Amino acid sequence: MISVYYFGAIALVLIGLYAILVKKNLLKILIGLSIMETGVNLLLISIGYVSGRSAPILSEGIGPSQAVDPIPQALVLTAIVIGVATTAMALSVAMLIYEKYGTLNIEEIRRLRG
Amino acid sequence: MGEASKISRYLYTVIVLFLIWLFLTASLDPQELGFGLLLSLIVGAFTYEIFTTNGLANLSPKRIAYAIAYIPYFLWAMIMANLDVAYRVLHPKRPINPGIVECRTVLKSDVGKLSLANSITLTPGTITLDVDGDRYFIHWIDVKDSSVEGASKNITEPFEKFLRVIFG
Amino acid sequence: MNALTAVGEILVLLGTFFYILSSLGLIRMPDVYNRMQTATKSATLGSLGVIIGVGIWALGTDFGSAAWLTKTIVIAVFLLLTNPISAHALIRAAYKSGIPLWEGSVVDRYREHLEAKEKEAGSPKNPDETPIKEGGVE
Amino acid sequence: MNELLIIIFAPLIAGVIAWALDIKILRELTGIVGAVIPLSYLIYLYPTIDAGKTIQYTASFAGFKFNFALTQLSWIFAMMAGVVGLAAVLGMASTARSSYEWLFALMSLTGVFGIFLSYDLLAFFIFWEVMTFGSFMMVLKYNKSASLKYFILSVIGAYAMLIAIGIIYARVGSFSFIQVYNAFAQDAALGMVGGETLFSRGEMAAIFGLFLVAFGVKAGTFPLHVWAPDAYSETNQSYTAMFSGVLSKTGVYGFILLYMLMGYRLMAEFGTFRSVPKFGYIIAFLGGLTIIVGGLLAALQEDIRKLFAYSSISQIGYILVAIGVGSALSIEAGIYHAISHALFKGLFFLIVATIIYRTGKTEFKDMGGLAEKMPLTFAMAFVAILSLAGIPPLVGFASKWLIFEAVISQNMPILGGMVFFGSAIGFVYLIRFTYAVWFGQRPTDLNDVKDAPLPLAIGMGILALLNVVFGIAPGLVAGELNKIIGKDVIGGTIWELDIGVGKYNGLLITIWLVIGLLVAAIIYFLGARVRRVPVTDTYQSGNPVTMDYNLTIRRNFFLPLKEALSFWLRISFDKLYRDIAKTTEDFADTLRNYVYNGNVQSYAWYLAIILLILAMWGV
Amino acid sequence: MNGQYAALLIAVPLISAFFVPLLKGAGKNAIKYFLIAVTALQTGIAALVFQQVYTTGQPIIVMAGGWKPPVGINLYFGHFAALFVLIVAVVSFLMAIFSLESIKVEPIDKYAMLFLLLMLGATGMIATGDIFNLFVFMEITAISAYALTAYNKTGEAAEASMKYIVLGGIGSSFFLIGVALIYGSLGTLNMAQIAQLAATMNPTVAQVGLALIIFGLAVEAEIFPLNAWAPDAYQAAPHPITAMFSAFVVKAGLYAMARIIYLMQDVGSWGSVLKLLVVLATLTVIVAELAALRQRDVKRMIAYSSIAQIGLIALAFALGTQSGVDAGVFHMVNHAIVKAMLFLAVGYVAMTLGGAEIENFKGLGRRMPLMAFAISVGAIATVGIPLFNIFWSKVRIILATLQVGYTWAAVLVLAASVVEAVYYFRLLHVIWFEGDGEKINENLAIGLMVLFLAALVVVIGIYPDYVWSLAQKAGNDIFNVASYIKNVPLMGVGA
Amino acid sequence: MMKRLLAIILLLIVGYWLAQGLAGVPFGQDKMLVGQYYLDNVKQQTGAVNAVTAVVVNYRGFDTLGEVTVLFIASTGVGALLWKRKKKRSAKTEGSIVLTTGTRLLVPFVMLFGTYIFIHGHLTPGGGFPGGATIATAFLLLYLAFITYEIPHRGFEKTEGLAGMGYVLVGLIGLAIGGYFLFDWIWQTWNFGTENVGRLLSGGFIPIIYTIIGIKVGTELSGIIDGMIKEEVSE
Amino acid sequence: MIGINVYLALIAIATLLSMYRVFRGPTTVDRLVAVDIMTTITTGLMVLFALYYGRMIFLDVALVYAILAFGGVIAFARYMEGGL
Ligand code: NA
Ligand code: NA
Repeated sequence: MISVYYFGAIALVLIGLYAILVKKNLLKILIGLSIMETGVNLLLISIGYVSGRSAPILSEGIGPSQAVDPIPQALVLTAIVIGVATTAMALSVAMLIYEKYGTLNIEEIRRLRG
Repeated sequence: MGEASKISRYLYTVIVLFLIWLFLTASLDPQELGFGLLLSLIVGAFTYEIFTTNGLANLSPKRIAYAIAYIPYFLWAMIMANLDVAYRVLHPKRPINPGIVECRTVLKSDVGKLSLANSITLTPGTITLDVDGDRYFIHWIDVKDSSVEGASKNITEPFEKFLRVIFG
Repeated sequence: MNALTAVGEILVLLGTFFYILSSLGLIRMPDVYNRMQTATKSATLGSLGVIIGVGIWALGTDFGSAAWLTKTIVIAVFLLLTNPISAHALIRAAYKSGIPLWEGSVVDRYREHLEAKEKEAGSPKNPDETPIKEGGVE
Repeated sequence: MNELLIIIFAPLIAGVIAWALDIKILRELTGIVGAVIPLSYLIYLYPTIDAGKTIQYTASFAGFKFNFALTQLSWIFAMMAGVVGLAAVLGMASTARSSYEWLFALMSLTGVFGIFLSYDLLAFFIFWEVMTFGSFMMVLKYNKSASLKYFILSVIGAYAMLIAIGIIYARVGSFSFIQVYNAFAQDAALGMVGGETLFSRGEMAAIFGLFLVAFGVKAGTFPLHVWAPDAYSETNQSYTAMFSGVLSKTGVYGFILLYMLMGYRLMAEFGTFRSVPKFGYIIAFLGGLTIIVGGLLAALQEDIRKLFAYSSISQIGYILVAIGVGSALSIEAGIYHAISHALFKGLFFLIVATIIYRTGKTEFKDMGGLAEKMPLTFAMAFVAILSLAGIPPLVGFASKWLIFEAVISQNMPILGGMVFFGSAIGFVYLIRFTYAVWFGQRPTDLNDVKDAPLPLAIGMGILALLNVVFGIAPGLVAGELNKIIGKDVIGGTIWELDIGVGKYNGLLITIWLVIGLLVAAIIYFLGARVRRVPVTDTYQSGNPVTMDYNLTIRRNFFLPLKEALSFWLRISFDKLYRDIAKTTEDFADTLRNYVYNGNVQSYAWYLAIILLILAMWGV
Repeated sequence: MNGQYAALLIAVPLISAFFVPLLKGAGKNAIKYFLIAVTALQTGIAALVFQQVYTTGQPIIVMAGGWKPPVGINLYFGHFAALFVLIVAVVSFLMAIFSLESIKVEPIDKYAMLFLLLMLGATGMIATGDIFNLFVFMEITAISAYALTAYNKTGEAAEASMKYIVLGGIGSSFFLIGVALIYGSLGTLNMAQIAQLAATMNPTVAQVGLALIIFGLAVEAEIFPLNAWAPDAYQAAPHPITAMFSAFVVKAGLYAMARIIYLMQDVGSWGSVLKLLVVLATLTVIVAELAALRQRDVKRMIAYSSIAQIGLIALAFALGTQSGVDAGVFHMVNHAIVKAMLFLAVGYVAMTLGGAEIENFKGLGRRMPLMAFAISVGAIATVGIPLFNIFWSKVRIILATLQVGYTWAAVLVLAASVVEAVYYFRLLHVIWFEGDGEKINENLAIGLMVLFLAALVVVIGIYPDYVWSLAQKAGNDIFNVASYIKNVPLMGVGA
Repeated sequence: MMKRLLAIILLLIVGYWLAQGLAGVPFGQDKMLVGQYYLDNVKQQTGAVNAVTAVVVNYRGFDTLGEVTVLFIASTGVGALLWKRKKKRSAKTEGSIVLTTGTRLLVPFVMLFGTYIFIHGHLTPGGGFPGGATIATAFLLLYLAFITYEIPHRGFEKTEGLAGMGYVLVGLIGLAIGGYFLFDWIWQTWNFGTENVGRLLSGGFIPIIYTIIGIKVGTELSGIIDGMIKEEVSE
Repeated sequence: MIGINVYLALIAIATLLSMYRVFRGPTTVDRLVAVDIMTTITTGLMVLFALYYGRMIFLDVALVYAILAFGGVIAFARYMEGGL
């Protein structure tokens, strides 16, 4: 049986994708994207978890055999920052779009096609 | 109230920051202390101008004593407030009588006004909606007196006797 | 079990109670102003209880150290300072974004104040003319 | 540098130099040199080839092994290309207008040489492309829609060939003709005994079909001929001499290769009917249809360029019939006709080039009475007309006669009928050309027309001479052709062709003809003093010939024929292709607007659908 | 010779990008010349790396921080990376020069930084030997590409960038899920070690992980239908950037895809992934060619053409044979040259004549003969005429496709090529035989650049042997996973 | 509605597929290979107590350099896209005295805490990114409270650039001293702080890099905030 | 006494309860208030987790979280009243 963390992570990914697939407002789509990223990060973290072990900071009595995998945590740190960067870019592009098109409805933002 | 000298303001800022550092690290390791001092000096240099006008004058014994005395007083008020909240939340009829009232304060300093506002927010049935000069606009969950004087008497005055001393 | 853990746990227990109270208030109150009335206070007090409680509780454990207490105090003070500020900012936002008071509200002095101010100024004040104040706040 | 490479690349290099120089006269000279060099080398290498040797050359290049060989067969085709190419280049010296034309005309000549000298499929394909590209650029300069049509069909043909080659390569592991031949031969043998063959029946059909398309396009086989009339007419007519005379022969050459490399295998797979391989019938009957369609349409043209363009198509039909029949005799006959067609059609197009160069006119209605003004050109035309019409003792007769004999000897009356019909319709359009251009009343604006310029005249001269020489001494050609097969399929002497069931002696006929002409001349000169009447001053039934009458032969002369054929003329493959193209474009538009609809959400759905496919695929 | 200096290929663009803010006071032109200088330096280093790798025949393994793989992240400059990093640098250098003339929109300093980081990202994607690091470099590439796509700050540019962001975001999220699965199964992120252990993986995990990674990369690699962002981005981006997109950004994604596919060839479902990819690649070619057919905007038309060529490369890589990979790499090189030239010329024409609509190209042969010449050479090369470079690689791809037995794919791809021939034909006709106009003075530097690229096209077309031998070595680098594993000095963690 | 339904069905299938994949990677199981190596060797090889930090800065330093770059790109990109010849704050309502005063009191503390976070990166969770984000929050508060506040742009941009260069330079010094880019020469060559593991002055170049990152991230995020918060002023 | 697990569970429940308002609204400020409360409670939860795991270092995480949450809430609040 799949763990609740995995389940939550996949659920977040799917919820995010759902927002991207059905929401008409660009900001909601971007929020969907962020939710998806969050889900992925949660998944990464969950993958590195080892039952009964603690954070991989080898102080306060935690030794190498009592810590969880440090790699996914390191990866998630990177992934989070990348997510922030993407979101920042996306928001400024959205601002630009709003400035030029006066709308954030994706049905109307389609001057480029064909 | 005049502005204190830059050095005084800077030193005051550094002292406060270093104290916070001590609380954060709770360590007497010289490496920590040294870096704490260094960082306090650096951060203080960037921020003392917005942090304080009074500088070291804030550290007068009287003010500190009143500040310490204010803590239990305030906590008590806060606990009362929360029991009041508990009553209203848990009562099936939700007995409320809300509105926005105006109060006046005698406090002059900005920090004093902030403390008053926060105190009001955290105590029985009131939240500071806006402050304009000495006029406080307060959302009151159970309006007992909608006049300025009545409201002030109910809401601001209990705190002012402490705050006036602490912040002037 | 020692006194410190006992005191700490009691505080945590009380804090937890207020946390739940806070979220209930959030659900039960009729409008945003009254939700804030109930939720902010109990969440803040709950935090004080839980956080300081943890600090004290930790002192009584084998891994505890003074740092637990000092750090929790820093966190608690931070919340004590910021929670009313954010409540204030939020209620202002609620009011200024045009959310009406609950229909049972009895008085609105702030509306009167704003209207008087507008009449006096003739036009809304240009925010650009208010420069950042130099110097501290005391 | 190897002599084969010199033959192949001399024209291209000359073309690039001419293009880069871009100085009048110098570029013409360079171009001519570029055409002379390969021809000289081919002549120089004749003794070697005559001795039954092949000259081989292998180059490792671009990670492939390229094989070249000068065999008896390729020497004949290359000679044809060299001669007609030189004549065309001479013509271009008069008619070409820019260095652009020099570059691409010579590039296509390189392509042609490359095709004939390649000894592997890939080299063949590459030079095929080079030739196509060069000729395409020549057409592009003159006419967009003509070049587009030519281009699309050529590209389709080339890609068809590439796929066929690729399939062969995938199995054989080599492009070399020898290895491909061996593989197919082995496969054929295996197939006979019911063994596991390298290529399946379906693959053989596909390969054959693909090559059929590839070579059919280039040869102008019905129904892939639609590009040819426009392309031949919409370019420099001197170049068309080469285009129609030589380039189209690469298709013919391709069919011959097809026979050589995989004839056995195809026969083994698909069997024979009355000793003719079944796949050959396809080629032969397509050729027959091509004769008829090309001939009829030629008769209906109002533009001399178009007339000869359709005529070319029709003539290629003869060759395909011959090759399709596939007997030793018929293949030799086919090649023979390829040569004679190159010679007379090359000559025709140079004549057309001269007419256009001097008059600026292309339609019958604007012409007439040019014989008087352009006697030399008229003399050339006389040779060409006789040759095409298949009148002895010109080369056209010899080859047509051979084809007819070859077809009849295989007991194929329908094909024979088609060939005969082609000859008949050939007379029809030639008569019109003869009268409408050279005789009758001359429009007044043509009164100052001059005869052919020197380079063109030389070019025409070379071709006319060969038309006569090979007509009088057909054995010269036949002897070379026999060497391909390796036995005397066509017997006889230099002057005489003997195929057992019939004989044709060119010299004898010439002698009779000359005697006849002498008699006629004597009668003419000894006869009553005839009043010299200008061709324009003609009476008919006692009435002066009016311009209206004069025009009848020049304008819509074959209108009744057109009306009779109106039902068939409405069936236009050209239009069919156009409709297909239009449909494709509309479909492309719809697809583009539907797929790239501009909505980011749709695009996100594409991603989601791919995810779904991945999930469902169980990947 | 120790190859650690190859880390400069990462360090130089980075430090230069960080330096730009300090240069801001010196003016726009100073920044542009700085950009040229940095790309030139990068080209020099790349040439050095190229020279070392191809003379010694040994890859350069850069071990960041001195940690041996799989403990540390390593860069792998094998034959492929050495070749392509050089191409990235050279194209960047040319486009830096082009930027001098073509970039007028402010803020130039930001443009320069993003430009350098785009180059850096592609370099890193090609060089890295670590699957998560690949993700990081992919994001560097993608995010700078997002920003550069919108750089012109028109509505269209913002729209295009947004599409790119949304699709790229979905792609990278799923890529990361794939990485998570593979990491969860193997406990390592090093590509060589993944390849080594691939056979031991849980087959379901391997299937899902591989599929997701390919999915994520396919968005960057412009595989249909994940490429819907691309035409818009190509059209809206500043001209030099479009050239870079086509010349190396997409190729980095494509390469990464190929690399990972071949690393995972021991995975059970490998064959079916390839099959699916063959289908998608073929569709990419067909749809893109059809979409280009009646395109009125020449830049967009060439964008579609570029996508189609990418599809062809993807097809080659998806064949799963050495000859396919070699042909794909060869085509990558050729396409990089041709498309750099085309976008350079078309971009220059568009900025000179005020737009890339086909009407603007009327009479170009007379107005801007150099650009017309370059566009013609590019068009002819793309169509695959002998004596031009693409002919060789295209033929090789077709032959390789037929060798594997995907006759249908070869037929469809060639049918699409007919369509390609038609629209390029129309373009050529418009350029040379329609319209008229005064001759315009063409910029010397840009003229020299297009001539240089055109010369490359023809020289490779006439003498493909050298480049083909490079392509073979580079292809072997991708295909021969055993030697890849052998070359990476894995320190045996967990063994 | 149909679309929503389709989306849900599609997502459920995809989700099921992902779950199937994840089933092969059981939750909570020890799947470490390289990870265990890090845990076993981190203290001795890098001097860091926080293995995550060691992974981030030392073992996978390349990722982190890339991460820094990504954020730099975002800040540059936002700056490029929202660039206007003249920009200005467009706030209409002033922050009340509660907010302004609160901000004045909080900013020094928040900044100090930010530095605390990145300087302790090798000992505690956190490091350059959260530290930088914390510092940026201080600037955010200033923007929120004071409607005319602006960060010193020139200085920030230069700091950002210098910090980035600093990071690369540290790496290049590693290349010069130890022969490898991003080589931790402080720990591995100088053996500085070996007796201090668990205390502040240890962890090789981690504190240096985290300081650089902290400053860089702080200035970058502030720059992004600035870029987004302001609007064009028509001249 | 009762045990830390119970507190953790109860606080988690409180967090979830406040989520109700986040989704329910009805106004944006309602959601914001709920988020504010939620973050406050979550801060407490994190502190309690630090105790649960016996790892003081998590307290730093809680403080960072509180700071970022405060900044975020103020930002949204100011945005709502047009103060950006
Ligand atoms: Na709060
Ligand atoms: Na809070």
